[in-house]
Amino acid sequence: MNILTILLLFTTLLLTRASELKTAVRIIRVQSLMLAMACTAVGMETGEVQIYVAAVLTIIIKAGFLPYVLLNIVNTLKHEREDHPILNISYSSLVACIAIVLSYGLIDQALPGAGSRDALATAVAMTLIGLLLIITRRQAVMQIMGMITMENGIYLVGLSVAKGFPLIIELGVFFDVLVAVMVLSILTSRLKLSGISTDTSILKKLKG
Amino acid sequence: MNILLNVIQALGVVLLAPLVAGMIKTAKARMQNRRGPKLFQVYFDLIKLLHKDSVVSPTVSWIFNLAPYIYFAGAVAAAALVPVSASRSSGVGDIFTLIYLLALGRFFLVLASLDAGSAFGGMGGAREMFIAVLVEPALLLSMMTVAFKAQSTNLGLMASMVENSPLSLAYVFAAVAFFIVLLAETGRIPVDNPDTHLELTMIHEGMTLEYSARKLALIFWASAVKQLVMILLFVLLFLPGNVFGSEMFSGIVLKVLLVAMVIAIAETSTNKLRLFKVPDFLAVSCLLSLLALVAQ
Amino acid sequence: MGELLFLALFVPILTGLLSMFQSKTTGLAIVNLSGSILTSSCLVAIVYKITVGGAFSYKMLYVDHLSAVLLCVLAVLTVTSMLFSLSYMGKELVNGHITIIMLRRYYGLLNVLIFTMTSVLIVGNLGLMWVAVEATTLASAFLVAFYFNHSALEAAWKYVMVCTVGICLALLGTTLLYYAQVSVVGSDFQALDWLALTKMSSQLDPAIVKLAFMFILIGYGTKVGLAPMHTWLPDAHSQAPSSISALLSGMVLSCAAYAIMRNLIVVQAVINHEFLEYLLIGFGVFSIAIAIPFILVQHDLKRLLAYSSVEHMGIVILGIGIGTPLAIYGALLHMINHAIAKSALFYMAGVITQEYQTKNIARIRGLVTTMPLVGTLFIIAILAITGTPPFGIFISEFIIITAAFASGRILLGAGVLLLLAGIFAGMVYYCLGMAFGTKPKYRASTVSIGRPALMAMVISVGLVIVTGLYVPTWLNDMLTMAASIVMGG
Amino acid sequence: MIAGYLYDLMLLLFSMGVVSVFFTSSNAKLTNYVAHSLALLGSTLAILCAIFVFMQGKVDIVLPVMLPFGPIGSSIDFLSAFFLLIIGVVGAATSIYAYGYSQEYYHRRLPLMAGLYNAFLLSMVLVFTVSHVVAFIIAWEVMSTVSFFLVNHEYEKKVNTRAAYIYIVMTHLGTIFITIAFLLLAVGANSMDFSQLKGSLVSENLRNVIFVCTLIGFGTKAGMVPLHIWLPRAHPAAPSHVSALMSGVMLKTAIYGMCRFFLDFLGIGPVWWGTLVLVLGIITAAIGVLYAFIEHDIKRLLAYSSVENIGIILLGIGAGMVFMSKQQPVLAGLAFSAALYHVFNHALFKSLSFMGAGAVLQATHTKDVDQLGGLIKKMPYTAVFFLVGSVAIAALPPLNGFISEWLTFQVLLFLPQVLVGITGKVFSALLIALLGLTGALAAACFATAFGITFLAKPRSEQANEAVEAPPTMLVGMGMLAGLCIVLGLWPIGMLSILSMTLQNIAGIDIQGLVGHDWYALAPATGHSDGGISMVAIILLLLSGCAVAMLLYSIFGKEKVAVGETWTCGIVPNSHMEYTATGFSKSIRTVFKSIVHSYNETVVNANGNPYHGQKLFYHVRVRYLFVSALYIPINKTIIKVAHFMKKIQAGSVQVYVGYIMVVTVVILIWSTGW
Repeated sequence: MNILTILLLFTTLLLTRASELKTAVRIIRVQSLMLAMACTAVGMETGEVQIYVAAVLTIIIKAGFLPYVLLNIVNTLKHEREDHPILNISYSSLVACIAIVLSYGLIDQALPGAGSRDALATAVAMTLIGLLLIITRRQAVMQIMGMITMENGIYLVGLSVAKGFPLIIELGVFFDVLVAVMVLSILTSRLKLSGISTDTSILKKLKG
Repeated sequence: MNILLNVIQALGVVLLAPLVAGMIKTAKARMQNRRGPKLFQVYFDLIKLLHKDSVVSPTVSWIFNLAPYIYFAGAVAAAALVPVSASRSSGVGDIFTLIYLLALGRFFLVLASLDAGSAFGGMGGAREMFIAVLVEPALLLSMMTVAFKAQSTNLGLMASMVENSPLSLAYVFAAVAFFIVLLAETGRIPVDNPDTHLELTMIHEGMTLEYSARKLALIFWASAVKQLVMILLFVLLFLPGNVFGSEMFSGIVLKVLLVAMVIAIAETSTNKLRLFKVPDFLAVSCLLSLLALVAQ
Repeated sequence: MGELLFLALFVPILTGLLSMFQSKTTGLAIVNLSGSILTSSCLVAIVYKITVGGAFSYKMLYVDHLSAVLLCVLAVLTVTSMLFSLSYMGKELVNGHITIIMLRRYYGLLNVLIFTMTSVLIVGNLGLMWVAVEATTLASAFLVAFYFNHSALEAAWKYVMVCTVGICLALLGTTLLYYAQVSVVGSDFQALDWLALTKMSSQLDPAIVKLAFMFILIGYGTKVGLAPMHTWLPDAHSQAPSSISALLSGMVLSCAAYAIMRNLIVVQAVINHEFLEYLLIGFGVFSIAIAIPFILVQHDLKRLLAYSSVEHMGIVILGIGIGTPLAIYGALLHMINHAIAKSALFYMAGVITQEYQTKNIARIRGLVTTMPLVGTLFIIAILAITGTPPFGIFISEFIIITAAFASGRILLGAGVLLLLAGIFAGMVYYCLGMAFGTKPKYRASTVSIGRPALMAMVISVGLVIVTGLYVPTWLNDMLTMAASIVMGG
Repeated sequence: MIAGYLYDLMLLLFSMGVVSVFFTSSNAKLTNYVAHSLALLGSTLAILCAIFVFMQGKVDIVLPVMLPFGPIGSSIDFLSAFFLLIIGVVGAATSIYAYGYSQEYYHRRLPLMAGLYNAFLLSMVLVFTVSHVVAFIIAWEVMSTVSFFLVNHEYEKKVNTRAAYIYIVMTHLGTIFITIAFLLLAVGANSMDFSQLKGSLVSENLRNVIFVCTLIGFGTKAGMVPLHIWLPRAHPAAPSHVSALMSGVMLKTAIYGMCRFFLDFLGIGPVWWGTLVLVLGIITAAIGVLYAFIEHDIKRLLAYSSVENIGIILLGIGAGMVFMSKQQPVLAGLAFSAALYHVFNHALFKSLSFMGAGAVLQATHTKDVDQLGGLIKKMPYTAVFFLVGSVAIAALPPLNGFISEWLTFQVLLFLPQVLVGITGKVFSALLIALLGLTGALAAACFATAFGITFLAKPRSEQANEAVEAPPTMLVGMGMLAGLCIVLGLWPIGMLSILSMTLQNIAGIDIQGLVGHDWYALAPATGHSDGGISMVAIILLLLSGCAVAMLLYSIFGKEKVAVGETWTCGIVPNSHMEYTATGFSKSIRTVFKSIVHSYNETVVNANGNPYHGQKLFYHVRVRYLFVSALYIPINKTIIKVAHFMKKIQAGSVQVYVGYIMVVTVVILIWSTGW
């Protein structure tokens, strides 16, 4: 379990270094796969069926369908890469490390002696890094991935500390994530269609 | 309430007022080494005016005709309130009433000055009001020096309080302060020149420029009454009893004569101020009154 | 009984589906109007049952007086917004801004939105509530992006991005809450069912609950439009069709606030109140304050109204933060009044923008001459929204301020009053500019605004005026009960 | 209780007046007569109601509103009754006047105006009578809002809308301070009913805070300097009969509020309260009358004069508070009766003057005094009534203005007895001197107003074509003019009402306020018998006139020849006449430091320098408080707002950044690092 969390963190850090959109999507896929593995691990611990279901769903939706959609979009965008992120690659991974430290510290401070400290800390770290990605990346797709990272992090929490949600909520959450990403992708493609670049940092028409 | 006494006193003042005016004229003339008019010349002038036929502008309205009466009536009513022994303990009116009665007359005279629509009238009215605005606070301040002491604005009480109180520095200040006000209020040099008819300098005359004959006579007479009223106030409220011992009628007359002389001296020894110097002149009076208040 | 709840959920879906298969505007009109009336009558029935029979739950659904308060608002807004949409979108169609397909999509999504909002109010489970709240965002996303032009897309992107990020944090919070619950009773079917949670709340681990509530507050707060997470709000409101803006600021924000209250009920037993008050009052006052400059200097009519929504949500949260029964009573009443008044204002804004073909305040002049009725209603509504008596909003604001004074927070109360004065100055300034002044030259639109829209406005404004002088007994009781529920009684 | 029924009926009538316009809007004439008749009836009922209260004592009525604040009701005690009397009298006069004046508005949204007019009366009645905090604030704000719409009624002119905006914002600010004051009291008393507020348990500091809030709040409405800036803008903008109500009655709502607080709720306070009010009062009076004097828009002039009169009223109130805190119940009674007397007088003569101005405005369609002239021949009755009003405002005997001014002087005279020492003496002396200055300036101001408007030759065509106002308007003015004279000659009647009004108020003793003789105005203050008798003064004046007549006719009949004034050989025309601007020139020069009048320029209209020159004289005045206080504040606020708007820069990254920052900050704060 712990190894998995470490690996998750690793992938997340990796994501901060990715500038090619395609690679980023692949990293997300890997990340989601690891999440699914974590799921099964927990499933083996508790032996509840619903968690296996969750694992399967994770693989299908997060590791399968969403990356596929994203890749499609990326393909439609010709040679659009995250060339000049608002915070450049190495700095952002530095900040990511700081985020990890911060989250560990926070968890220790807030919930001293919590059962699954690592998992919690990792989750918080992933959330923060996800935020970081959204803030520091210009490409719409990168921001979407930042969001997925956040979601994965939170899902990890649910998994590690609460051994998964009741199924109905589980389904609801999955559904929402799915729809959210779909909506964002559609918007992205619309942006592309309507002749605006998918560089979201130039969306500054509405202000004041 | 002995209002009849007040009326009688008023009549007395009305009758004597031209005489005092005449005396001032004569005294002035003598000081300037002129023979000057006869002592009773003012009466003759008034009678002459009362004989004459008048000319009025077609522009004027009933205000023009009403104003002299109100001006005169105001002066007479003021004269009735002055606390010579007749009207000491009467609840008829107090110092504020007196001041505002004079103000009433002035108000209507100013209206009349605007009525004919001539530039000089307006100018005179504007200046009269200007002077009045500046005089009012000075007058009230100097009055307060006495009123605060008497804890009342009843003229009778104020007068009797003044009578039996010793001469003090406060009184000197107050008296000088009120004398300045008196000069301004009665339109004497250095504030206004009662004898001039030079448009650019005249104030009171400017207002009455449109008037002739009987109305003019009324206005002249009323001014004389007003002047005597002010002098009497000065005498009764600012010259404590123990100046010339007795507070008998003779004492009052004596003091009035004295004040008339002083006015004459003041008029001959000073020259007319520019209009916009008048505020400074009256500011002096205000300061003196405040000093008097502090000194009490 | 529970069937009623399911009916209330089912009717909008059905309406949405049906309207997908309509090819004529008349058909759409009939279907949606009847659908909305049916929905709101279901809601009214539910509210009635609650007022007589008290709270009741059914499977995963649960309603009590607290939800009833907002169900009332939803019942009103469903009908008025639908009435308004008929005229407004009809005119859009005639003016050729949209096609019949878009119109169909509009109605479909609108019904989905209504469905999601209803479900937020009647689910009995924090997890599902999270799902529902997120669903409102997603349902309204395409309504915000409805015209798919540049600014609409931009607005939608920011809307979804910011709100989803926020909602993710809320999910994190909810998960932590679940963790707290699990660590007490272990995972069972009652997971995150708030009745169960409230029962056991005293045993929950304070540290975790505190952590959880912070995430929940920030998360749902984003959706409520609390500063500084409010940034999506003016963009979305200004770009969406006016009927949607009305629903957004009238209902969606209130739903999120409702979610916060539900969580608050659970957590307040364990967290010390100091902390909660600081947090809520802080957010509330900051939201009110942040709105002022944008209202004092504003060029876009709908953004003006949007910022006023930020301010009013701030007031609501402030009321909740003060935390006395009176304050919460005021906050709930304020939700009702604000929802109705603000929706009315957005309807008018829609009509005005259609008439003048601009949202730019500087180019909207002489309303009272061009459209007397709307102009008059507009002035009244602006006065109402700025808390002038004798309108409902004054009453609720006054209650909240009174509660602030009564709980010894004199400086807070006085400060808020002064802030409100600033907002009043701004709103009235622009209102006068638009209502009076000389009528500009513009291409007067051929079609006059339809009766249904006018009806919608008149109904809303009438309600606001009534609540200003007359709070009926049943509403009074309901609010009192709801307040006591929020107090955890 | 008859008064109760009368009260309900009155409210009903006013409400009907509001509603009626919806049904009669088709026919302007009908609207005019129905709405204003209802207003007239209502006002008459107000008078009756007040009288019954004075006869039978306090009444309580429950109002038909349902709010979560417990039962809300009205209770008419003597203080309320007094103000109810004011609104009744003035309201009746303005309503009659409105019959004629509304003809101006037959094509300018008359129904709206008439309805709002009734609503205005209704709200003011409620303000005077309600006895519950919420009801008071609602009535207060409704009054402000309705009057705001009336000010804005002629919105074709941009300046009116501007005035309305400034008015509503200022009054809203004021309301906030009032609300604060009320809530502090209500929390202390743990009740919102006026009857409970008296015993409110608040600390000494809080009482001071409440006092200051009250002063600011009600001072804004009353037009107390420096919160007066809305007044000279708003009052001229409204239709004249509404301006009459605003100046005559609405300002008095603020005075009512102050009395409620200072006499009823707050009880006796420290000395500095009263002193502060005194200082503010004298500043208000002096500044107000100065600006009035240099004004040549007649309605603005009247508005500024309202500011002045409010100052005089505040002098009375302040002195009363000082006396109360020094345990001088008799003097306190005298002071408050002086203030309330002036309240009533100002209601009368200011409404009268505004109606006169309205009549002139209707006849000539100009408010600029310098365009008028010669109207005394065109509109004789209006002239007489306006003259009565002017003399009364100038506080000249024998009219009512003089009485209240005299009482105020008396009060200030007794001030040194409680403010012992040199400072007290000098302070009160200065107050008296400045009040004298104010009186003189007022006289000058209204001499100008009447003289330039009604006397001499017409200065413009429209002035030349003026015609007398319709009879209804004259009746309206006549009523008030008559009352001005009556209250001047027979002050005892008013004083007895006042002694009823002020009875059983803690710290005030009005025994012997009414003298022994019906004719003597001799308040027994126990310090002196300084009394006057208006009747005697009238007799003296009459005898003076008699003497004058005698002298006049002593030499037989006078022959009068008519001849133009000698103007160096040319026929005098209206361009030679003095104007109001010229009249006030010397004062402008002397008080330059306060009245920043600048670029007084002579403009040559047509370029030819040799003949046919047409000259205009322009004066601009920079108003001290506006330029020194309000404009800078306004500028800073806008600047700050522009700066703040940068936070909504438009970049989604930044927006999400906000969320992240907030999250991290709150996490750190909560976990208590």
